[in-house]
Amino acid sequence: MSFPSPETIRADFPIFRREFHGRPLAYLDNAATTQKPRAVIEALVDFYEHHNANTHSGVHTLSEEATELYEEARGRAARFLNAPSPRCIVFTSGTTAAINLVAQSWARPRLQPGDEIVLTAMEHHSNLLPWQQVARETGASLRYLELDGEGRLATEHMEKAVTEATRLLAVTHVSNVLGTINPVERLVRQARAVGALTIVDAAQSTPHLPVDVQALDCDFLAFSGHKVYGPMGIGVLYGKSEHLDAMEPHASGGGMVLRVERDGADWMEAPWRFEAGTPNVAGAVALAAALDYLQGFDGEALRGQEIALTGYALERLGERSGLRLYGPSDPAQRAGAIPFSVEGVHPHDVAEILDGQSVAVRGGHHCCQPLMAHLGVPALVRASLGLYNDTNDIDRLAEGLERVAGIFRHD
Amino acid sequence: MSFPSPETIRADFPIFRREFHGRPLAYLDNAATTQKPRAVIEALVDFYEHHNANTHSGVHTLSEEATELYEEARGRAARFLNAPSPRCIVFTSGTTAAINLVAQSWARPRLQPGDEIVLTAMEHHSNLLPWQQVARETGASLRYLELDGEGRLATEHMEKAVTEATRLLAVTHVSNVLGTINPVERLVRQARAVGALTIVDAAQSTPHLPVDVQALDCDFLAFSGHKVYGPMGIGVLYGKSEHLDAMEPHASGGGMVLRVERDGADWMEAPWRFEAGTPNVAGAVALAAALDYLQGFDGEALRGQEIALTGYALERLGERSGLRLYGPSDPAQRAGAIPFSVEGVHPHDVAEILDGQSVAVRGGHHCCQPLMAHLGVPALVRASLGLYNDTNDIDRLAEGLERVAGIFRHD
Amino acid sequence: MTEDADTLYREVILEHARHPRNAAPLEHPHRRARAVNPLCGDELELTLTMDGEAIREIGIQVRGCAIAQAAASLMSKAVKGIALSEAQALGRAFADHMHGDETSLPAELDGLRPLEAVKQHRSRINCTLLAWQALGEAAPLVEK
Amino acid sequence: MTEDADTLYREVILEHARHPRNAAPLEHPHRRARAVNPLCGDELELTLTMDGEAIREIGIQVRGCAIAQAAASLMSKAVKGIALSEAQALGRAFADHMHGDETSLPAELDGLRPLEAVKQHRSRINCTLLAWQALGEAAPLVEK
Ligand SMILES: Cc1ncc(COP(=O)(O)O)c(C=O)c1O
Ligand SMILES: Cc1ncc(COP(=O)(O)O)c(C=O)c1O
Repeated sequence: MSFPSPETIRADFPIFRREFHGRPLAYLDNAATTQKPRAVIEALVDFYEHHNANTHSGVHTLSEEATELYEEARGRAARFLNAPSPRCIVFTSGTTAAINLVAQSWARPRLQPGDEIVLTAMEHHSNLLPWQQVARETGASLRYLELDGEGRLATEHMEKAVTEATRLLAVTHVSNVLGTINPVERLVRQARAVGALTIVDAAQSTPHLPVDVQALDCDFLAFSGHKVYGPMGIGVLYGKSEHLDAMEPHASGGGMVLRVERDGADWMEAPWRFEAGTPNVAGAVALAAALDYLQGFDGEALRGQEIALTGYALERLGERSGLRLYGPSDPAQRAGAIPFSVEGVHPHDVAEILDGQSVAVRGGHHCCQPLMAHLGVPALVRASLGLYNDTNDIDRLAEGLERVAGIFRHD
Repeated sequence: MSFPSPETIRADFPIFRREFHGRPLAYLDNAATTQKPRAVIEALVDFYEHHNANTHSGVHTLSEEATELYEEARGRAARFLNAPSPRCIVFTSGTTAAINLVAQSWARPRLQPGDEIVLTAMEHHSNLLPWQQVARETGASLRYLELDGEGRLATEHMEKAVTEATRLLAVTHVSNVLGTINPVERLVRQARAVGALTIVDAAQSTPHLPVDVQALDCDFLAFSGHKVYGPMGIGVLYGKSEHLDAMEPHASGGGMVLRVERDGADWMEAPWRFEAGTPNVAGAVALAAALDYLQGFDGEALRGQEIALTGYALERLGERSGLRLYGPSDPAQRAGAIPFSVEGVHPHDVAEILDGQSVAVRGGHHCCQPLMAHLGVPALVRASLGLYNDTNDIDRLAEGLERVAGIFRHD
Repeated sequence: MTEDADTLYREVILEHARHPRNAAPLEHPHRRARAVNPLCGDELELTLTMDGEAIREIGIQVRGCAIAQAAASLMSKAVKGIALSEAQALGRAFADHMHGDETSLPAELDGLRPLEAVKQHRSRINCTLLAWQALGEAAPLVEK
Repeated sequence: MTEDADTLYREVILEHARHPRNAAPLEHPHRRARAVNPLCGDELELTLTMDGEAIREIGIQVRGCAIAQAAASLMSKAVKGIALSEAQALGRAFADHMHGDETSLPAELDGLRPLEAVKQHRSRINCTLLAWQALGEAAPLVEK
């Protein structure tokens, strides 16, 4: 376990050698995607230069190596989540694909009119549209847990989060817009009490918090490689074996069958039955390298530093007039995202002007249109933190906002 | 256009610097996956070191660069297939995902009992299981075009390939087992005459032959990046705009919607509506690099050399007693795969002993169990060619087979 | 350092964004259209009254960024009084120009030159086209 | 150069593959099971007759590679005469051993030592376990 400063960490990330408008980048768009440490890039290169082959059913050395690396990566992902077995880990192309898999393979054949899927008002489209689709296809209905003034799940909604009709609770662990950390453990307990299953969208929690599927006791959980310093095109679905084993695969093709005849086929066991086609071996291997990298740090120290930096940012931004912050006021109740609006200036104009200062933030609805509607805004600006950010990045953000004010304060 | 020797080409592929059992690798498993040239690996590294960001809806410079690179890659893929527009190109995680997309988004809502899906007896499980699934879900039925003694579509079957009941013809362009090149253009004409659509599995043709979707006039076509010297985890679905525009997306999530409310959503236009979630930008960019690499050669000269090498292999193997070759006898009628069996020796034992000689081939059913059943074998050995193979690789294969005979000729 | 953003947010753009021309919705329009930019959520409502083929009055309400607002305002000035079909053709020419084709800006659109800085900001180009897009689709209203 | 393949295909393995022991299907079995290896398509049929708890006779037919055939043949010799539950426990110990756990091979399985070379060939390990897998699942046949 090591705990280097953000400056030392930046040295691990080749992209920060590049200059933008003559300056290094203050990259504050980590909730969209994280930058990649050298170790991850090297894992990709090493795979393609030394071990590249298709997996399974190949007898030759390269193919054995590729298969082993792939299955080791599955084991690595299982350890990352404290899953009871690698067999609970399905590799997908990302969180979105993982959630769609559960929607189509678990929910679609099982739900029916009268059944209820419970969501929150802060879900990302990727943990919302698949359930709308299931609701349309099965006649089940959606119900939303509302938020309080600080963008947390409102206490009175938490209390009646689930009902006897609830079959599934689909909830984000951390909001990609507000940064709010949701009390997932408690919600899972409530769901379990009425016999409902739970799926946790961990796309935004895995980069910031320890995620332990056995402690959470959720039935499914999904995250994306590219948001935990790993490559694009790979993600993970965790599922309890009792569910995965009972689910029919949603996509079919090579690599997931025992026996195929002209009129039918028998699937392999989980997790392989859900991985039709040539897997993204290089992606899985580089994801494992990313998890090694991330867990090479002292997690508690990292989290402590992130909370401190969030506090610093909330303070620095909070002192600006005309700037409105969203999300919990307590930095310890949030992870990553720091959303705000600037009075009279559209978020895209804010982001554009900041970009001119080499400060990368995102402006938009952040794939959370229902949340925007709830907040009564068309869009927000969002700064979001990664391992390598420090107070200097926040200072540059604040200076950039000064510039925004300068440009728009002409009248 | 250049036309270097296979030896020069090998120098572009870092993996061939590695030695196996003290020898460089004779890699003859290209139908499973191809090795990666430096240009492709460098494209990945360059992306992650200089341009890594999430696409679309980001205003900052990196995100603009990533979006542009991604959309340029779409354009590159369109040119590779001579598609009329980049908007006919959907990025998927591979051929299997592309075919499942068509099965679920086009076929499932449209087919009904009495409708017929026509396949061939040589389809890969990835172009077979999705149609079995559609047939189960819709009540449509499957019909198979049979093969002649050389593993080509039998003439009498070709003549009545489609009927008035045919709604879809799903056919592989090149067989991954037999190497057979199918007369896709003719089949498409026949399908069109009865108003049926066509989907071409081009996973095995794109690495070897020019593929022109306008000349073929097919409705859909799919291929995988990793089989055309590109990275894993990325593939392409081509579709005519008239179909793509009329199809509902199968997976949903961030990045593919215009408007989302709590109870419903409007999709973006094709192709984006089919690309839910963060796209594999690095994969698309490196795929574009692979297509540049592949099309940097004189295609006709390359194909001429491959036919010559195939002929050499058929001759060298054909002279061995106890060895049986499968597929067309005319090397010009095949591309890539050279399958065979060795009397009295299981394909896995053959592949294992060859591996001991650093000759990488594959033994198994090659995800074509119905074809194995048709041929009356449990499995086959398959050598398959890539850009970098030469007569030396074939000689080493032949010598390895000598060793197989030596080991199994003890009685 | 900040040249980029500065060129984009020139005084004329900011002035139009702050005080958009023809921003009032028309009371009895002959044609109407709506355009949205899915990537940033910008929304625009356009109404027209016609003198035969020619655009008499135009009203545009934008919920969006400064660029989209200024672009709509500048556009509204440029198309007033000319034939709808001609205005739509100008819109296509403007889009081609903004997308970097080697076409020059039609003289009629001289007033839109300040928007040329947006060419360097690919993700924002659509902001400059939103009003033109609506114009291209402005459908006749059937009297009830 | 070819050590790898050579160690794998030692004479004893080849001999058992060529002349598998207990290869005839039993005519009136008490138990039967089938096992397949999805990755390579190998198939195996196993039949048993019992003396109370003990395996009296065993018959195994393998459609598969030399390793799978030799492994089945060697296994059939090792389990004859011992209690089924004990044989099944030996199967689990053998699987652990082959998968590289630090467990040593039970003395009863000394005859299977030639298969240890397969440990270095991960994709083939399942070939050595197919017969044990069937034994683990051998279900009683109900008299008709
Ligand atoms: C003919 C054919 N179709 C489809 C596929 C599936 O491609 P992928 O595994 O890349 O999805 C393959 C290769 O595996 C193939 O050879
Ligand atoms: C909370 C949340 N859920 C789901 C997703 C979707 O992840 P991906 O786009 O990697 O599939 C994201 C990010 O885009 C997210 O922030």
